[in-house]
Amino acid sequence: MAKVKIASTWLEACSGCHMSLLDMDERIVELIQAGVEFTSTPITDLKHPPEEGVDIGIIEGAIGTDLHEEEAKHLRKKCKILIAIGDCAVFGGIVTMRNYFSREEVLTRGYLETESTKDGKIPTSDELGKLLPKVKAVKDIVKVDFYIPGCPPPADSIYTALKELLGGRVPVLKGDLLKYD
Amino acid sequence: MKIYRLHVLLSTDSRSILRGALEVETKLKEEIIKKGLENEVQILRTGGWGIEEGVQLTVYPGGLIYVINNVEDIPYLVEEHFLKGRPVKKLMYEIDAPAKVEMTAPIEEEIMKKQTRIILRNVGLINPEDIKEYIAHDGYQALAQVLSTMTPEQVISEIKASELSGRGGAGFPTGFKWELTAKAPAKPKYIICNADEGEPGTFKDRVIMEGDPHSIIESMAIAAYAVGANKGFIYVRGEYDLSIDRLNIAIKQSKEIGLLGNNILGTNFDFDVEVRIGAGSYVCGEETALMESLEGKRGEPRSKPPYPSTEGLWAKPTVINNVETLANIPLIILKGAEWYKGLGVEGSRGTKVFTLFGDVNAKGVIEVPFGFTLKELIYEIGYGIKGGKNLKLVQLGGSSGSFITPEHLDVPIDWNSVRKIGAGQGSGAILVLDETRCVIDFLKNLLAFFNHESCGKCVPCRVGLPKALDLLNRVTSGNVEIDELGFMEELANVMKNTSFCGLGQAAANQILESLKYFKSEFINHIETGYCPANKCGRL
Amino acid sequence: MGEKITISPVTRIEGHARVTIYLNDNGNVDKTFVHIDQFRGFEKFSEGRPYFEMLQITPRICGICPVSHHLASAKACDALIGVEPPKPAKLLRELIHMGQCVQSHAMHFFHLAGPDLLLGWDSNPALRNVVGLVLANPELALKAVKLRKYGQEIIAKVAGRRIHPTFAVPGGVNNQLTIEVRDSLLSELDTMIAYTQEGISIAKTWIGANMEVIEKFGKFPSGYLGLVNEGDSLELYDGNLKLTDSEGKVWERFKPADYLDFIEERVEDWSYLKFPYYKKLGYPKGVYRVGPLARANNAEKITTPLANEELKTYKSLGNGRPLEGSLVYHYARLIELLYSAERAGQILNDPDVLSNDIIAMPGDLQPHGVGVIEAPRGTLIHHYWIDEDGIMQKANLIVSTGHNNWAISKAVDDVAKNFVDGKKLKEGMLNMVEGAIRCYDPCFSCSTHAIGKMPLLVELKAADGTLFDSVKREG
Amino acid sequence: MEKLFLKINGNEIEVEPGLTVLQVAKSFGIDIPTLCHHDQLSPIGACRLCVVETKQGTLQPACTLPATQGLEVETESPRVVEARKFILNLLFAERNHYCMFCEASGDCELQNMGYRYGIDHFAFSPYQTKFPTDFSHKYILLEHNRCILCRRCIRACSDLAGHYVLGMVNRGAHTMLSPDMESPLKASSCVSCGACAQVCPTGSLADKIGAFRGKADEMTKTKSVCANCSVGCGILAFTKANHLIKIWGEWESPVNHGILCELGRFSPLNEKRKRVLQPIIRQEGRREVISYQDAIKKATQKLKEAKNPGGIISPKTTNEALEAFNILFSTSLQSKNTGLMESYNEKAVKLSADGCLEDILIANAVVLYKVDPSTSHGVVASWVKKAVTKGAYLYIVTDEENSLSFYATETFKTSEADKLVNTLENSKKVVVILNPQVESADLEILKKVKAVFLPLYKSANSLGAIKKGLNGFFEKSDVALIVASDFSGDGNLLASLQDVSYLIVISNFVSPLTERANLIIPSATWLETSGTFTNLEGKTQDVSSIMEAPEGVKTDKAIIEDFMKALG
Repeated sequence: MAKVKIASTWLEACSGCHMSLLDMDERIVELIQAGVEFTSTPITDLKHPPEEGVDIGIIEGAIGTDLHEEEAKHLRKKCKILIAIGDCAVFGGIVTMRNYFSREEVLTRGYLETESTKDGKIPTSDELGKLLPKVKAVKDIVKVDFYIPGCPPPADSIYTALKELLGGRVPVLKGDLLKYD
Repeated sequence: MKIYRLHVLLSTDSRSILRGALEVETKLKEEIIKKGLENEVQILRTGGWGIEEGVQLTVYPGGLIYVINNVEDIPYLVEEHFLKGRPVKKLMYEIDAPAKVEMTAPIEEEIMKKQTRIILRNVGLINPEDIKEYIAHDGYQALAQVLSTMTPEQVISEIKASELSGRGGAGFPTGFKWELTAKAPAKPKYIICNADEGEPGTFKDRVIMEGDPHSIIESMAIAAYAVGANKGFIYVRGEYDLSIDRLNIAIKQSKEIGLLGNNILGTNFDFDVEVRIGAGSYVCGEETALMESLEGKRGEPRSKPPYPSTEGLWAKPTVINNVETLANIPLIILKGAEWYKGLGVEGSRGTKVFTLFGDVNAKGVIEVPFGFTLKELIYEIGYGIKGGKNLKLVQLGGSSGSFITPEHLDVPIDWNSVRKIGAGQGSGAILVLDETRCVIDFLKNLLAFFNHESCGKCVPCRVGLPKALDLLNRVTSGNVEIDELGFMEELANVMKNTSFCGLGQAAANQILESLKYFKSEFINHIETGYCPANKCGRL
Repeated sequence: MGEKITISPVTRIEGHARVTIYLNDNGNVDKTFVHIDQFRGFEKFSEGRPYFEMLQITPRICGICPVSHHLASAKACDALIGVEPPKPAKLLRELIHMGQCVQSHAMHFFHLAGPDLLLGWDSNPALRNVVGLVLANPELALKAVKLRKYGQEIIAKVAGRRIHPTFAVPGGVNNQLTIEVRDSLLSELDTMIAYTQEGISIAKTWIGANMEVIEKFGKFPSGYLGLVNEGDSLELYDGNLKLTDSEGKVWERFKPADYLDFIEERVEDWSYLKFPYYKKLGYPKGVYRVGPLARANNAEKITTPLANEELKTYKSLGNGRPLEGSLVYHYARLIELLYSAERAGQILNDPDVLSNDIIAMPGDLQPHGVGVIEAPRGTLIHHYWIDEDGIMQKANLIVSTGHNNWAISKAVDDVAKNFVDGKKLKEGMLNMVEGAIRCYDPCFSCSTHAIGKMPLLVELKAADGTLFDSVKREG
Repeated sequence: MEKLFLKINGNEIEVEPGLTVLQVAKSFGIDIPTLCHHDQLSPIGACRLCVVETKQGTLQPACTLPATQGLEVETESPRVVEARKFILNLLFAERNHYCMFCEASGDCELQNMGYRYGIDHFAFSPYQTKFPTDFSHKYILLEHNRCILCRRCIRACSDLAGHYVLGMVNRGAHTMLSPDMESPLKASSCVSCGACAQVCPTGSLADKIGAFRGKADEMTKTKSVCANCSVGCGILAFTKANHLIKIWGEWESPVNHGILCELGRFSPLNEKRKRVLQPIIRQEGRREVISYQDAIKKATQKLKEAKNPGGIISPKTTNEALEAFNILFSTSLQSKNTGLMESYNEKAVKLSADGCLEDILIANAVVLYKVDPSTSHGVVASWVKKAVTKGAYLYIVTDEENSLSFYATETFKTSEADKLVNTLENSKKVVVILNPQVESADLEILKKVKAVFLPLYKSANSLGAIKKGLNGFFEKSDVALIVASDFSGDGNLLASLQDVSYLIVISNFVSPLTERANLIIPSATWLETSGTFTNLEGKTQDVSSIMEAPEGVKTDKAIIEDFMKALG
């Protein structure tokens, strides 16, 4: 079997989906033996996907800042199949609860009002990503080919999806593999 | 009975009132008294002709239409026309047609020339607040005839023979509907007049109720006799203050002289009518939602079957007819089914009242026999498109109606012909849009209306509408991909196929037809980021 | 104005983080910044939610230590409903917390920071990762995977699932432990303790060989904050807070609920992560560190025997003074790993752990409640305010990494100044800068490794910030 | 009746007329998904999830589509499945469905539908609008963010429970579920019967006490009978780790048809009284824990030595325990000195011949005679409201405020109670609901009324006890045994015990009665007991033990039997 290159990234998220990926435990080794090469992922990663691109791109997390938008677009360009993993990437997830408020309200609470903050101010350095007015799902920015929902998705779902894709099949998540919570 | 020399119909629909109709009325009365004409000139409040300017005064005899934009013109008008008999040209309504039509001729000649007034026979001619005038125009003759000479079965068979069909939109044979209710075993039975005319732009029922309320009451009594009911309800749209007032006046007058109540005309037939006021919900025009509302519940449609004929109001057999349908009944009884069948065409007998509006020169309520083509209605009766522009689209049948594109202008408007092109005439609204209109802007307004009027019971309509609107807003804000049009179509199809009642289905149809006929316009918006009609603002 | 080196992403700390290093005209490091580049607004959007949902909402702050948030939240909610959970409930909560510490610490040491220490700072970046570790020492690597898995299994078997479990509820927990689960967890415990001890001996060997690096690698004085139990024993779930100075003298001892009297946070324009400090001394005098190093410095003893022995060794290194080197975090972390495994055994052997007395009936709602726990990375504070119905009015969260924010910046600055030479820039130098961050294990991906070359962006900026030139090396 | 032949998914089937396609399909094991539909509620066809495809190619909702002759439908055709997926997408997009912190996750019907139809992402954009959360109610969370407007709660509240608290306000996309037209739930006329939460398919109406305590399939479910009043409602209790998590009304119960009241549904979850867990003896002013065997020995010895051994038993214990109690006194102790913790007017008891709760629902007139069932017998109040809504007249005889006054046709002062006789003269199907502790004078009036009588006994097994000859306290006793269940002992009881020199109390909880006792033996609560109760209609129903009693704690019956063994 040809090598299948995978790149992954996380955007506005808690990293739980990548933890669930690690929760495949010994099966990661099995995938590697089956031809998976992890490039820029949290377990064995580059900082950016290789110039020539990868076969599968995985995004965890929603789109919360301009930098996330750029990164999602970049990965989309670099991969053939893009997977949105976890509720945040799939539909915006828990972080879209900030959409109920204006960006300013949220920042004000975080940096000016919290009880332990003294002489607060809202960080504005150019080095920081700028919060978008509303958090978006990955599909609102780039085309997504496959979704693995869950908060986080069970390790089994991630394993099954990757294995099916490796076999050239379109994965169908059913039963215990499809979870929203 | 008092005889007036001049009858002045004053437009007092809500739009006219906003333009100062009540001030005009006060001033008119003042001036008439000043000139000592109070016994010669009668002012009648009516609806308007749908002319989107000023306050309209229609003066009979002659039927001249004045458009008053300034109260200060009244003294001159009263002096010149009412006192001295000289029409005031500068205040007359002018149709803004290519060849300017000046409405100096009597209204019968200009506007009415092609019309046949059966349903509107008394409208504008009699004082609707005086039962004697109705009686003088053969009113309650039909009821008397029915009660004295016909059995209920005979009445039903006469109506069946006339091939009268429901004017509410579905065109269901009225006689058959009555027969179903007559045969239903449960008791009591009810007659409902559906006067919840909620279709934007349509006001034909209002014109009837304001102009000829007794015709409704008489018809309901006939229907009640035919099916064995003793109680009727007229469910009137809440905004129709004048209709409500006039219907109540009419009911009171009928009761006073024994045309309603117990032992009508000395027979053992009892019938009573009550006016019930709707709260302005479009969906309550749907018959089962209307009945829910009448029962004091939230106005939401019921599942059918069971149909009202067997389980209607309070689950009792119920006849529910539209105002316009009912208005036909007395003449059918008096002149006979054969006479009635002489009007219209095969499959669509009688006349139809249309509300003509939009980008057309002469707007208003018109009545013609079935079988006129849209071309005739728009270009002959309506004096063509405003400013001589080209026609883009006709929406036939109101917000829930169908799109008719210019290539179908020669299709006669009757149930069968219209059905053949996949359309329906609905409530008879004819909305004319010229080439400068943006179909997306139009659709947005339509969907906003449906969204506002959705009752919220079923998911596809309640949720689908706001989502469709979101999508459209994204089209007009240049924030959508072309393949999302496919998604919009999918959404509309689900709404059409699964919505509980006609509202959701109709709304979906508007989307589907827009996409069917004007997809290029959508694509144009998305691709160029520019609205060809310049209606959608900066994209 | 000199050049600017951007390490981006250092991958993220609850999102993105990146380091900018400014060089002076001589090519030496002038100053550095660690930008914590994510903000999600949990403090705002939890407003309006029923208080009991906080136990499920807040774990989504962090998928690596969700159990810590879950439990800190549970403790805050216990305070809100005015009850103390029954002992069995506390044992079970602490048990999954131990599972959390085992998996988090194991993963950090073996998978993430390990390659730096075991393979070398400037070893081939293509292999300086867990795969490289597998190649170098497959047996050890497998043990590492198993140790992490064991920690996750404690959580999964006791609380239902590995990540974001629903287990603790206000007043207790929602399920009792079965004998089968207890026995299955106990059956593997000794093996796991042995693996941990192996890790400790590796760490100690490394320390012995690298004393010189440790001295120059982010070693600086600071205060230390952490929970301690009776007799200043190491505590990760309960207890009171102890705040000590750089000499180990006690600044304050206080109840977690009173944290606002002692801790304040400062905002810097260049980071979304705030900088907490000891209120009475102000910023930056009152800065302190949290996490394994702070806890080991603050603890006088450990209640489990093997870890206690190890703590004695640790203490002997400082001759009675707190240890200050950022790299010592790794050693302290392994001692805690050992404690966590031993403590899990103690809990599992406590007969009360099988009891079904797992939840207390709620009392009257209190206007606010504080929950504090020692997450693997340090002190975690949840503070909630509710209305009379129990709807969240406000939330204040100080997360573990936050307390170390200043220290991370300081360590990065130190390491950059000591090891980065702008004229002869090498990938390994930048890796050491990242290594400084990894000591604090601020979050999962901060501590991960890159295969291949470090992507590097060197920008030459004018004084007004306009870019003259940039050199880019993509990995 | 003529049989109907129709085809579902190509299979010809034969059914009785009068059914919907959904009912037919279900009876043939074909699962058509529904959300707004609930077997106990009338179909409304709102969610459209149950659409099936007809031979004519239309999509029709199975829940309201009548099965007619020759009908052919497909229940999972590609068009049907696509439509369902889309409808689910609309539902998920309408409000804010964050499963990860939702109490109902795992038990949520909307979530299950998403899983069933493989919804792996939402077709619409992320959530933007927050809906209100009403947390004001003591037991019920009303979370509009998770509401799918299926109206099950409204139908349960109105049609099943008769309370008419919940309704819809606004329309279209702005439609909102609302108690009493936009009142917070706490301030509304809600009587906390909880029927709404029981039928809610999502986490929109959730039970606060059971929140996050586990999923239904992790719990043990036990059918039993509620012991909080004499109605004897069927319940389904959910327990986990021997903790009571929630109580549902049992739909199959002939008594309450799934409806409960606050006492039945919520009060057992909120039990904060202190349990008696070990036998305690008081000697020389000191309390000491003793072994169960010693306690039995001590108690029986005292009873044996007594001149006039007396016994009082709780009407909340099972018929089996009552039986054992009677034998203990009549046979082992040879004493007739027994009583009940409640006393009733025997004549009132005899008045009721064969009245049953169903009679209320078909009554033309209902009388509440010196009784207010709302707080004590909630389901009776429910039934009365339903009867009134259907058109029955309600007459109330009381000098106090009655919570059902709003529904009353007329309220009489007790001094004018005799007016009832004339008022009801021409009424058919009259049900008189009365307080069985009324005076004989009241009974003289009531005798003149032709009606079905329903005395509302206080306790779960009051009638069972009366039938066994137990009613009222004993006269006088030197050594007394009280089988108290969860009774705390009111002033009257304590006063009647003045002469008792040695008091043995078998009790669930610490109470003034146990304070007075010389010897306390802990007993299992009704939740921990199996046996039978006889309800106010005279129905004897099985009670099943829902939870295990604490270690060493026995049931009343077992304890009494141990007494008998010890006495030989």
